[in-house]
Amino acid sequence: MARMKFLCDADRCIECNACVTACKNENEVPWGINRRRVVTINDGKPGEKSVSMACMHCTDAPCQAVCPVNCFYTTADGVVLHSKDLCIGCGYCFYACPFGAPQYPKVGNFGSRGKMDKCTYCAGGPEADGSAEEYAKYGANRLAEGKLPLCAEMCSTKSLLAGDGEIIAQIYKERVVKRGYGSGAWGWKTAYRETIAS
Amino acid sequence: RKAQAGPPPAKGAAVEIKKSICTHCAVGCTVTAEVSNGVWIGQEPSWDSPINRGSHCAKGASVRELVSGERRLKYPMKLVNGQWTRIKWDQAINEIGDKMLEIRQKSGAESVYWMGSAKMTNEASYWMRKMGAYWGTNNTDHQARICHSTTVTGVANTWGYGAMTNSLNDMRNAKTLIYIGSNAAEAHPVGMQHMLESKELNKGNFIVFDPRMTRTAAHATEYARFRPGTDIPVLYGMMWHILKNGWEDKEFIKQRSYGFDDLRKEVEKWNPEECERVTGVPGAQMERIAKKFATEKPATIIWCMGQTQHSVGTANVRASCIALLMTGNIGKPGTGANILRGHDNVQGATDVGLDIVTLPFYYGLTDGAWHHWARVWETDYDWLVSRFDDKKMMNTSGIPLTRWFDGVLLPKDQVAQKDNVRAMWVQGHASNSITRIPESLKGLKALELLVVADPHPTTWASLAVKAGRKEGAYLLPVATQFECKGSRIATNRSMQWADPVVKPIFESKDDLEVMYLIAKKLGFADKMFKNIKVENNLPVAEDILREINRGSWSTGYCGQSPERIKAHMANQSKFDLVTLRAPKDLPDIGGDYYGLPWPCWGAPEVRHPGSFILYNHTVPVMDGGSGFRARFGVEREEKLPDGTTRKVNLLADGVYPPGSEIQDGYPEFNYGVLKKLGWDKDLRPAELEVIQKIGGDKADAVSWSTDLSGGIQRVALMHGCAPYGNGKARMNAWNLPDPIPVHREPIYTPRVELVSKYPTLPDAKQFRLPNIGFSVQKAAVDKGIAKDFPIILSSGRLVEYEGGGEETRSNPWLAELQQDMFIEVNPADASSRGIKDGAWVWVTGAENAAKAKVKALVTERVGKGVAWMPFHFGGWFGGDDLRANYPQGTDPYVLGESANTITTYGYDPATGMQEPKVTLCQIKAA
Amino acid sequence: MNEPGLNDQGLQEAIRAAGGVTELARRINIAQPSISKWTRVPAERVLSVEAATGVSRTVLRPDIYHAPQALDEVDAARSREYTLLATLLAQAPNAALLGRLAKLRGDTTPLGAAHAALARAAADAEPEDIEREHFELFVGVGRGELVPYGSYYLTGFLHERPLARLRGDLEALGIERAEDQPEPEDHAAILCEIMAGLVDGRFAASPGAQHAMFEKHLAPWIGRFFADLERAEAADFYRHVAAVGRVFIDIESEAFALPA
Amino acid sequence: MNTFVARLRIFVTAFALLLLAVAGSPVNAQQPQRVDPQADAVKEEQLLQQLQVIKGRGTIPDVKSYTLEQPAGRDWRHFHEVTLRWIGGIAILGILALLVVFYLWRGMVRIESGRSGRTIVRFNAFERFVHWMTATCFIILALSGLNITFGRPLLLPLIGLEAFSAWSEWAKYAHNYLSFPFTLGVILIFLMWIGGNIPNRIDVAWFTRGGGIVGHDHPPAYRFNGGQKMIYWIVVLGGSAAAISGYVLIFPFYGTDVHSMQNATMVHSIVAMLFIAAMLGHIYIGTIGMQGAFEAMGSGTVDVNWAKEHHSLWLQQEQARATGSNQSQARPSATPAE
Ligand SMILES: Nc1nc2c(c(=O)[nH]1)N[C@H]1C(S)=C(S)[C@@H](COP(=O)(O)OP(=O)(O)OC[C@H]3O[C@@H](n4cnc5c(=O)[nH]c(N)nc54)[C@H](O)[C@@H]3O)O[C@H]1N2
Ligand SMILES: Nc1nc2c(c(=O)[nH]1)N[C@H]1C(S)=C(S)[C@@H](COP(=O)(O)OP(=O)(O)OC[C@H]3O[C@@H](n4cnc5c(=O)[nH]c(N)nc54)[C@H](O)[C@@H]3O)O[C@H]1N2
Ligand code: HEM
Ligand code: HEM
Ligand code: SF4
Ligand code: SF4
Ligand code: SF4
Ligand code: SF4
Ligand code: SF4
Ligand SMILES: [Mo]
Repeated sequence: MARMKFLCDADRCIECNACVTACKNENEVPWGINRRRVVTINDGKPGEKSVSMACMHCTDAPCQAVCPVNCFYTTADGVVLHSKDLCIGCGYCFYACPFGAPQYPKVGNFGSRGKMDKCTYCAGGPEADGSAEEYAKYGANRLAEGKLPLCAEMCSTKSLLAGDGEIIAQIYKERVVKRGYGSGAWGWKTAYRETIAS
Repeated sequence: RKAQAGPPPAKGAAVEIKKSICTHCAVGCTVTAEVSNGVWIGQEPSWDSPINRGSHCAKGASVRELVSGERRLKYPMKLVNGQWTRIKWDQAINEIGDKMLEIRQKSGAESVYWMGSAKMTNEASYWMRKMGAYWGTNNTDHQARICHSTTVTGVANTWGYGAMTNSLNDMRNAKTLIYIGSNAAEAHPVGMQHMLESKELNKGNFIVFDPRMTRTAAHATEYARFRPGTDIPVLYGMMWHILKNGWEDKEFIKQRSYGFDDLRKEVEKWNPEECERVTGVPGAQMERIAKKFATEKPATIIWCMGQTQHSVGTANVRASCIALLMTGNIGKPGTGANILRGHDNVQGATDVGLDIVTLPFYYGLTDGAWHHWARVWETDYDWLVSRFDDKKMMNTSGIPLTRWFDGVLLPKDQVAQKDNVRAMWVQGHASNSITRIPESLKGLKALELLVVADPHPTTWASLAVKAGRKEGAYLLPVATQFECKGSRIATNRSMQWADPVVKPIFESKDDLEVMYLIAKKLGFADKMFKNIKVENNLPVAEDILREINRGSWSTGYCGQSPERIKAHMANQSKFDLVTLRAPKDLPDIGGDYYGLPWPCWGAPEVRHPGSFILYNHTVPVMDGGSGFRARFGVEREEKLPDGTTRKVNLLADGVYPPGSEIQDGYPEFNYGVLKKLGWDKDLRPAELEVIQKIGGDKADAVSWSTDLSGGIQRVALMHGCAPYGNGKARMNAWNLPDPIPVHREPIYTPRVELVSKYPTLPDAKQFRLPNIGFSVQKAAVDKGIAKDFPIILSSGRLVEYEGGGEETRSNPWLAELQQDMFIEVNPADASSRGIKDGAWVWVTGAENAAKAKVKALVTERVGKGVAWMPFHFGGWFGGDDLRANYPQGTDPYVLGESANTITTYGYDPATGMQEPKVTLCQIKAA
Repeated sequence: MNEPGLNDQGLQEAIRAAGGVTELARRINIAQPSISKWTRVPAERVLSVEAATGVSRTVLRPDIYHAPQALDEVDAARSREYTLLATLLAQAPNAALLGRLAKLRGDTTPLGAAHAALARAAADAEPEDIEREHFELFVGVGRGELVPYGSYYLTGFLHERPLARLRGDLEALGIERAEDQPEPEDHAAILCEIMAGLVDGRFAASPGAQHAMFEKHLAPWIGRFFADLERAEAADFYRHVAAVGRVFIDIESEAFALPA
Repeated sequence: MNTFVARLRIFVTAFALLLLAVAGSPVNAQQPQRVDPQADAVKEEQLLQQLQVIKGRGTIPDVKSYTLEQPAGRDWRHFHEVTLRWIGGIAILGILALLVVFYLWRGMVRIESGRSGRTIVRFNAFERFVHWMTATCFIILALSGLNITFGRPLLLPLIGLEAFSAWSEWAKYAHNYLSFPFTLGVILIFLMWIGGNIPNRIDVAWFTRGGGIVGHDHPPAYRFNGGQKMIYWIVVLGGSAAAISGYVLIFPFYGTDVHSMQNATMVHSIVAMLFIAAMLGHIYIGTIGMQGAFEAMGSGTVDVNWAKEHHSLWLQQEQARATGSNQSQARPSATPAE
């Protein structure tokens, strides 16, 4: 089975936010919830780099490990999903997540932050694939339709790659060889505990 | 707000796929829409498009919201006693029409200003130009004025056409890319895909000149910062090294360019010391860049607003062209002037002549051109004459939209038309995109009638109320391009056809329908729509494109029939990524370049494939090759210093496209030339008949561009020749204010000591109005403005927002990403003023005591002494939040000060371009 | 000679209304003898007879046009309620309608109380004020204070998936939108009108249709909409309309929730 | 709106980065040095090694989102999943084991001289109310808190996902809302009993003599003996620590970033575990550990003999005062230590 991963080639990312907007559009993610975001390091200075980040769907996911109610599950594709029915909005996954992926609908105070929301790799949730309930809670289930995440598919510069880990690693490696530089597959070491030799 | 979204359509429910084109920039990305029961429910990547290959930027990824968002104008509105009131379409059209006719009666036809849009289809913008002609005025303009008017004028005057010579896809072939005045990463993001891949595949040089370390510069292999407004010295500084080291392409210069010696004299003034003194770029860096540009070929120059939006814009772009000519970097793959256009159809709207200086397709404002169009329109020429206040006005350029309010406000005797502008019809243009907003407010108040036909009420509505208007303003809901069909031209001159994704929402109407209704009301619809089928008030776009095909010989839109273009859209995947060409053996599209990039010569039946690269004399004309357009005559008489004259050949010198039967330069074709060559025998009788009918007793003068039969073009092509001739490009464009580009300090410059050496041009009358740039510059120096306003202010784009921003700031997905208007300030300037990052500051401008309250973004992106603002914001004025002024519920999510509240006087003498890229300001902590 | 259709009530009624067989024949432009041969109003003549006499088709031929007959009192009331809401949401009431509203009678049930309040409000209201109020609430320049569309309530956007689903369902029911109707079908008024039609049988549909329509397209949001309307800043007269709507929708929800 | 709030911090980071990545950069627009952004580019590896966390700038107002990577999340996870469970397990199970062993060895500490039948008021109604309010809250807080730490391995397998999630949600609400009365209780306890709980030399003696629990000695004590003072201070200090760290958790990201949040949970949970352990000891003595003790908080009165054995000095004071004011029974006093 394919092991789905994300790879953001920071030498290509131009902070155009297409990935962010595509996600909003596809999943109708409300204002204030940012399943994906772009962070620019060294903004405005030589060495500026932008990286698009969402849930990386970690191997041995920290969020999954710390969730007190065990609402996460990892699919056969390696996608880390969760059940909003079970989530109690405690915020622990956010503390554990190395990438700041989990999002909460409420500003967060003692009442509740509401049900955690995060990137689903466009793979919906525990409800029946393609059902109205699934869409309402988690957004689209593109994976079930044989499509890949829209954020990566629409990336303006093909910086953001999604798909089987081995394939996208291969694409990245070829790029690095061809152009002769590469600042790293951002997040891979932390998320998948592996580096792409370049 | 609760977002409990609807599910995907039920399994088995029909989902249709419709293709349209993104409306937010000229890259021309295909948008693939999923439609269920007439509702646009999703966007999918457009893998087949060779332009975007599935990609979008933030704006393109959000376009579905344009029809699902709640902040569109839904019904016609009228300002009644200061309150917006809903009215019916009939009433609106009737009242507007009556008022216009009344103004026409009183003040003449020229008093109605028609401001159109680069966001409309070719068909609609063409129709709007035609509207001006039938109403009787050349006061018809659109965004190109404030965008690439200087490019169009400067570049066309260099080698023939004022358009991007190559294409985004072709940039993949380049070894060296020089960006000067383009921030493609934010303004043409999907274009960056091709550019970055070029850099990767060719291990290319990616060189960025920009006052700011832009997001494009972040990917550069070399970045050079320079002072805004000094492009010419930068380019000359580069050329200085080229000439000094003999890196120029001598053969190319000799064979294909004119005026090199004049140029050399100017370049020699820009030794490294002077160049660094004026621009700030060190000599060593300049030399390094010059070497790469001239020796690591193919090389291309990419530019956009950084060069064009200046009082020296035309000269700027000419200097870039000259650099290309000097190094032979034009007319081949991987080279060229990669001029990135702005709006999704700004190239098309320019071509179709929605403009103050031409008729459609660059036919100038001359009797001959009017006769040509009268023939195409099958409208009596004399009737057209009768529509104008005066026959002379017919051949007089109109008022540039940059100065519409000067047309309203200046004393009548300074406005060279019967009366001031009294009414404005604005169809698809923002108000906050035009400089000097404090003065435009006065204009808004003084107008008798303001009509805004737009999907979003635009800042016009709020500013009109702010200006104190209580009556006489109408808002008409127009459909976006996703609800219309028609063709649009991307930056690379490719034409693409869009089908409506959904029907116009609520009471909004297609642009063409609106024009039909008003034309009918104004009483000339029957004449104007003579050859156009109108279904249910909606003119048929295909018919209009066919009319365009019939008249647009000069620019080669003649081959782009609706059928061919639609076939391209249907077979997008067949076109090659790098050459944009379809395999020869395919039916319908075989051998065509994607979108038939113009010129696409001859009638559609000729099956010219379009011109992928302009002026490429290495491929046959029938494969899109050609020399430079022989536009400026056959030879020129030059005065020599000793008082004598000599004749210089302006035709290409021994170079010609393969397969050409004339193996040298040649002039443009007309019937007379054909006869001389003996090729007139190849004309078909029917063609000959048309030529004779057009020419009458002067049939010899009927040319490739006026021959409605297309015979002359067909015959030229048959013999392997380009209809427009094979000429030289001009380094010296003797008809422009500065024939050889000359550095001139911006009107408002902090380097006052340079003004005496590099002053702006003297005051003059241009486009019916006085241009007093020189006086303004002098006054600024005399009054020491630069002491009180020491910081250079520039402006430009953010990737998330587009233009005046009313569409994109009304889109929650985009608005969330940029919630505050800001100004980029260098840390040194910030700390000396006690300004903290994120704090509010007051920005004050050099004119009108203008002030704006914005947030400071302290960053080294800008150099010391330079500040930069995005110009997409509106809805605040001088620190006041105008949200309450907006008609309820139409206020965009995000409002903010408009950069153009601060921008100042300054107009390019050749085009009337405004000057938003350099002015002076002061910044204070608020 | 026999009186025609002696034992057919519908025909008798028509004849009486017209004032005799001759007159009826004249009015519908056929020969008198033909009518004399009728045992009942033939199917192809029902509509013209209805038009000529004002006698309802359901009286003329209850065997073909049976809807109202099947309509029990409760359904008739429901249909009226929906129609009332649809009318008031679609446009501001004119003076005549206001007059009729003012005569609405209430009782002690919550719905009755809401009706009574509405009647009082109608009695006090000026048509011009309500016109303005309606404009501010639902129309506005770009939008009114409220955006009364299902898509908007459910997704934050207009013209969204819920509308697509609604259109799908309407198509299945054979309900079309009128040509000159620019509003999307998920407008609260249109949904109420559709419900009215489904309840009173104007739109022929399977018995489950109204339940399905309600659950799928109204229940998820219309309660919230009425609540918003009740609180809306511009609402004055419409506050009372909202109260009627809210109470009525509650009743509907409960009723639909009962096992059928 | 607060997009810019985090910029300062980012600047610090960015500035550090700049020092690492490039040697000085142009400040003057007119005189830029050569910059090749590509050559100067930062690499992920480099940043992670040097800064442990990668931060940048973003455009949305959520400043948290400007942190690109914080691998520390993994360490925190380890703390939470492993370290904390060990700490909690050892502390709680350890103390329980100790208590069992102790009980088996020592049994209940009896009133050696038997009940006198005479009682004396030890805690008035208000004091008892405060105690029990605090105690009840504490127990619920502890259970609901422990549920977060241990519920998933211990309880979830027994009751299943749905039921556990529902229960946990309630537990969370309980934990969140009861924190307020609990905190109030801690404050009141602090104020009410601070007088009798300043440690002094008698406590030293009390401890050296085994506190009367280990042996059969009865070291003298005022109203609160050394052990009780310990409990008092554990409650006051531990309660404050739990409350402060707890409120940081309840109001997340008000002036805190993900690191402070992680630290807060770590402090909170360690304090909680030790606190629970200590309180188990307290509860033990207050119930089966010592005869007659519970009454002090139950009815509020204690047997005089009990008082004599455990709080001899206090009893003397009370009796002196009672005689002074001519009352047979000591009056309820909120300030008993005078
Ligand atoms: N996201 C987005 N994309 C757009 C648009 C939009 O509104 N939003 N608009 C479209 C349109 S209409 C256009 S015209 C294009 C414009 O696209 P661009 O021209 O690329 O965009 P700008 O940001 O206006 O300006 C480009 C650069 O010019 C630099 N500059 C400032 N002053 C000078 C100067 O004196 N000389 C030089 N050489 N450079 C200078 C600025 O620092 C800026 O980085 O973008 C198109 N694409
Ligand atoms: N300070 C400063 N000012 C600038 C610039 C700058 O860099 N700095 N850049 C300049 C440039 S290059 C440009 S091009 C302009 C851009 O500025 P504008 O072109 O004036 O701004 P837009 O917001 O793109 O305006 C387009 C309008 O068309 C409407 N519209 C969209 N689709 C359609 C349609 O199908 N039909 C009709 N009728 N209307 C439609 C939109 O709702 C919008 O109101 O700004 C210029 N102003
Ligand atoms: C079921 C559980 C508990 C029982 C049976 C219990 C019992 C007692 C008793 C009997 C006393 C009086 C001791 C004396 O006479 O001095 C006491 C005192 C006290 N209790 Fe508790 N208690 C319990 C839980 C708690 C909790 C959870 C807290 C705080 C979080 C707490 C805090 C205190 C304090 C501060 C004192 C005063 C100091 C002391 O006497 O040790 N108690 N408790
Ligand atoms: C006084 C105020 C207190 C506040 C505001 C507070 C708040 C919190 C919060 C917000 C959490 C995070 C869990 C969640 O959101 O579901 C938490 C966890 C926890 N609390 Fe408290 N709490 C308080 C007191 C206590 C006390 C007194 C105890 C123990 C007796 C306690 C024990 C725990 C435990 C064990 C956890 C789980 C820690 C973990 O597994 O990481 N809390 N508390
Ligand atoms: S990125 Fe964060 S949320 Fe996603 S799997 Fe990893 S730890 Fe979990
Ligand atoms: S917020 Fe929800 S998903 Fe995250 S750890 Fe808590 S319960 Fe699990
Ligand atoms: S994979 Fe899907 S859900 Fe995740 S960020 Fe991309 S678009 Fe959003
Ligand atoms: S779409 Fe691609 S290039 Fe644009 S921000 Fe996202 S990852 Fe970067
Ligand atoms: S705005 Fe330009 S680059 Fe972005 S999707 Fe649209 S056409 Fe493509
Ligand atoms: Mo533009």
